[in-house]
Amino acid sequence: MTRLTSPILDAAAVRADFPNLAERVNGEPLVYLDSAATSQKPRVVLDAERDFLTHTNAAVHRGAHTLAAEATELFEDARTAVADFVGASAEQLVWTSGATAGINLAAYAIGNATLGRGGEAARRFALAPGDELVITESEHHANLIPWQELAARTGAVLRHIPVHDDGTLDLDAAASVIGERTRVVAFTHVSNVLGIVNPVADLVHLAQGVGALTMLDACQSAPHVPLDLPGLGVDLAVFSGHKMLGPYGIGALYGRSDVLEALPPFLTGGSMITTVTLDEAEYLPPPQRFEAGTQPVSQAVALAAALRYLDGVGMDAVHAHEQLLERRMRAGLRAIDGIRLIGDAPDGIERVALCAFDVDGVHAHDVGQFLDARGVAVRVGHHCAQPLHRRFGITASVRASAALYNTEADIDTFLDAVSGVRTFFGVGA
Amino acid sequence: MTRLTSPILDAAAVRADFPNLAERVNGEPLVYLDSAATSQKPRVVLDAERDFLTHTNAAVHRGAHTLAAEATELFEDARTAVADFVGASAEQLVWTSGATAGINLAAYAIGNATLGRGGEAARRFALAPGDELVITESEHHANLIPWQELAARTGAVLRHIPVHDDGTLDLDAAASVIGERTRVVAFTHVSNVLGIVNPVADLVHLAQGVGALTMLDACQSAPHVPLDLPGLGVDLAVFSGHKMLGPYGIGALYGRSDVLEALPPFLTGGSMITTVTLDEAEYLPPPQRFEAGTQPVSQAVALAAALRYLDGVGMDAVHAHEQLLERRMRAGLRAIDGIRLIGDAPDGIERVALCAFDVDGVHAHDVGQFLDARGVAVRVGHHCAQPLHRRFGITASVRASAALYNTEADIDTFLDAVSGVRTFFGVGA
Amino acid sequence: MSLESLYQEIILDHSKHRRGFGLADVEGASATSHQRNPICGDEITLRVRLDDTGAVRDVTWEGAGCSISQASASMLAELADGMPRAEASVLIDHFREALRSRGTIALDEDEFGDASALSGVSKYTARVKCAMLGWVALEDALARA
Amino acid sequence: MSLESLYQEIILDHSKHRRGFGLADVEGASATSHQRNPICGDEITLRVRLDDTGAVRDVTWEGAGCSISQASASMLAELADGMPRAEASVLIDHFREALRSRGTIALDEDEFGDASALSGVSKYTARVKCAMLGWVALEDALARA
Ligand SMILES: Cc1ncc(COP(=O)(O)O)c(C=O)c1O
Ligand SMILES: Cc1ncc(COP(=O)(O)O)c(C=O)c1O
Repeated sequence: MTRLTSPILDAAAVRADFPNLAERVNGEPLVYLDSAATSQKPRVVLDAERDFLTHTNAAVHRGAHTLAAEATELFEDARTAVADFVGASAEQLVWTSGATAGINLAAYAIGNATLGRGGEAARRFALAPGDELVITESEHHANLIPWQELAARTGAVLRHIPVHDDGTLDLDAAASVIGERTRVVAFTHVSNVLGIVNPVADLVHLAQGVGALTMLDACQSAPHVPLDLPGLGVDLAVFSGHKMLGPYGIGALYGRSDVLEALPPFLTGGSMITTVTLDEAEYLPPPQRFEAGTQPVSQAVALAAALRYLDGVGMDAVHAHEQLLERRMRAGLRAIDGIRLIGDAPDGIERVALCAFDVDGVHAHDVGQFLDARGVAVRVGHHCAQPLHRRFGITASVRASAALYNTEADIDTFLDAVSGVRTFFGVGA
Repeated sequence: MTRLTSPILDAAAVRADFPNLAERVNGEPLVYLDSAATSQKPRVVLDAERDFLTHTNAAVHRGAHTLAAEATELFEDARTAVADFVGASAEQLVWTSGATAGINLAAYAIGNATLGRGGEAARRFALAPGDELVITESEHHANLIPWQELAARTGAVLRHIPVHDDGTLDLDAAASVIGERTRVVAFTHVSNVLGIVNPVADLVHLAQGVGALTMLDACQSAPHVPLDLPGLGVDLAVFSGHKMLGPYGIGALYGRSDVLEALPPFLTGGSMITTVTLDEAEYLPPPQRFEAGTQPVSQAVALAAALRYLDGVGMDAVHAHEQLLERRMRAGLRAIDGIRLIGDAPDGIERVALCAFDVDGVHAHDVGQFLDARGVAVRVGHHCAQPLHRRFGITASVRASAALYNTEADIDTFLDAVSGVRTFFGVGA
Repeated sequence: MSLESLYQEIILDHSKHRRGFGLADVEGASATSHQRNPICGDEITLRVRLDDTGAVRDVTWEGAGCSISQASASMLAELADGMPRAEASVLIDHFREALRSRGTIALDEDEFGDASALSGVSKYTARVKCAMLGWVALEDALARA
Repeated sequence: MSLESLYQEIILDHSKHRRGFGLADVEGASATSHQRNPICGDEITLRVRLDDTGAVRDVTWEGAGCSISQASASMLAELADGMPRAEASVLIDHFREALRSRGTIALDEDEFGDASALSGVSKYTARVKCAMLGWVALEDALARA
């Protein structure tokens, strides 16, 4: 594992830890700029999972035998490590299969409270017809549709905070959208299309002012900026392991203790109960109350390894390095004819290293194909943010997103390729 | 990989494919008899996942780039392979994070239909107060609590089919419990405590007679008997990857096409929609409609490898081998003083190689500890089946469960250890 | 495979000078179909008229999409004109079969005309849906006509 | 660690001849606590009386469980009798600390008497809850008294 003390990391050394980055694509060295979709995984993560599976594999929490006890310890240590990474304590961290599952957990638990589940304690979450759920115009479908469905099931109304032309949130609008009837404010920390870090403190302040619950989608911030979820003051937050160097199939829901204590369960089944009769069940306290059935045990252990790796590199160094990449990428794109950046907020706005853009006269799909032929992997399409694309008058865009293992040379290869697109497709000059 | 054509498999050769089985526990060679909780994984499964992660890793279904296209192909090939294994077609197979998630999917989708979601097509699933959901007394909590909660949310009534003293289902009772108002009959193919194969055809017949939906919990049958889910005639079925040589964090829901077509979605988010506005979403057809967010891609690929491995050995050979182990284990336990087998149905009843038992005068936890000291890993406790344990007048039992990689020598080591328990704890003779 | 063999000159040309582009009046049309590709958000609306002999006439369409989908619809509009309905159905089946063949079946120039340049698409599984979009729309429209 | 050092003679003895077993009448009792271990389904109900000086008296209990949990409750009933309330609380804290130490802190025989035989349990993380069950019940009962 690479450990550096310098604030700027040694990307070449980091790269060597990621076997996949040595691949060639279409005969060209892979330039992977699709980390916002899913990150590559360092060898220590692959090793952690394999070690677990070959030496300790056993079902956790339910065995007297040695393997089961060892597996349980590794699993619970992983919980502490992941909680630590976001500044939380282990009881505040619920394993989920990913961010999408975490947001659905919250939305369905509120729906269950509305149907009278969870007793007295859960009553504070129950929605009445006409109550309002607030999201932003820049949400990923994962932080939009679960709230649409919750609204449709309960008679609540879904409202949204618009974004300015430069991609920043319209805080004046937010102050009027969030009001008396607002019960939930769900918003992303960083949009997966705009790359802009949203003003969490302002939104939390507005939400708390009306007693609304806050849900933060930290998918695109957790891998890139040092996070302190309790410090941000949100009630709930989610992130996905596969976007932060970890495995697929695992993520987490963070919750303030009093909120988790009061929320009724969502998924039900084994390992989350105390007493079960054929007629009813009593539930364990959080986090177990929300973890029904066999958990992604080896993935938890591997995710912990991923976050230890990130901590080893240092999140400050990761952040500083990615800021360099961000500036280089954005400046380079601005300089290419026919490129329109989506939500190109003025310099000085905090961002992650992610740019979505439109190439005048060339469809995003064709741009992606052209870049792929040069070994450059980017994402094209609506990136699960159709409303935001519609807001900017397009149906699809090209998105390049970097991570700690990208180099300035990667950015240059990418920019060079982009500058050839319009010529190849015979548009422009 | 081991390929055999003989009907009886070569357990020693199979064992060599499972690195974990070479472990020593407390200085003794590991005798792993806890496969009903989670199975060990052959090297080909670990390799398949690692290969994917080091060579092809990319987000599926949404990329124009080469890696993403390759990943998508492997992912969809895996779906076909897993569907094949249970006799289904790819469109009938929905990925879930495990069996628990699959049963919750069904219960919540029905709940959503009850709340008016899913339009006209879904109306057939909507429950009215007083409608009945039927389960059996031998269900795992995973196939019990989701139905309790659905009943509590909708005003439906949960009823159950009792088991006889010998563990077999009371089919006379079933015929009277399943009636006019029955809307769902959810039952396990094989109980994880009794090991008895339930009469699926009889239950399906009763359910179809009253137009009720059937849900089969195939967790404990899928790894052990050749399965043809469409042939069994059930509407829905679930199983978990980690119990059938595959990874944690993946499982599947099988559904008859007409049922999946009509069911409203459960989890919502990315990749399961066609058009999304801020106000509403249109959903894709099955299976995608039920697969919100990033799927457990590498796990899907690895699960397919696990099932190809099982097919390579041959499910008939697996079944025949495990039948031998079953008979040896049961006969051996019957011969030991002070052992009471839970649900010891007469010989001739079809079973898997699993025995749960009570040791007179020694608590299950102590039995487990004693066996562990001899390297024998079994499970102790209620095995997520509290109602069934209560039915037999106990709170906990010891459970030994075998898989294709166990040998007759494993069974003998286990039996020898069990026969020393009561002497060690100073009870009995 | 090289990018140039995917994006042949003739494809880029059709994508810029789209034959049949601009939806004909609904009056006189036999059927219309709307199709979309949920992955990239591309959409097409295609309209067709069947003449007295049952032959395909006036294939017109509108929509936004990548150059492959636009070129493919344009080529189809040209190719299908005047074709007996049954022949058009067979054509669509053959096209689908070739595109799903992962590069093992080429599109015959005699049968497919300009559209035979789309053979290369079948090696790019992620792009097959783009090339199929207009063809699926015609298939659907014929089924409704 | 050998099985014999976990299941010492004295533990097996206490698990069979359980001191304080059989719940005293609720009359005269200062507090009762019910605890359970969701993992194995074990349960205990423990009752305690505080005398005029505030000392722990008549620790009685009922419940089913493994030999570790039964022996541990039995040892506690014997040990706590007559102890000033504050001292009992400290005792429980020390016990918890040692049991959670994964074998690094032994239970002192002077302080814990027979219960010091439970030191070995701390190496078996899955069994710590069994040994703690009665002690958590006493802690809870004292908090309610
Ligand atoms: C019969 C049965 N059903 C359901 C489950 C739940 O499976 P999982 O925990 O993998 O979701 C299990 C295993 O724990 C089981 O044995
Ligand atoms: C901002 C944001 N939220 C939510 C998600 C959903 O995460 P997952 O698909 O891992 O559940 C993603 C990624 O796809 C994302 O970028």
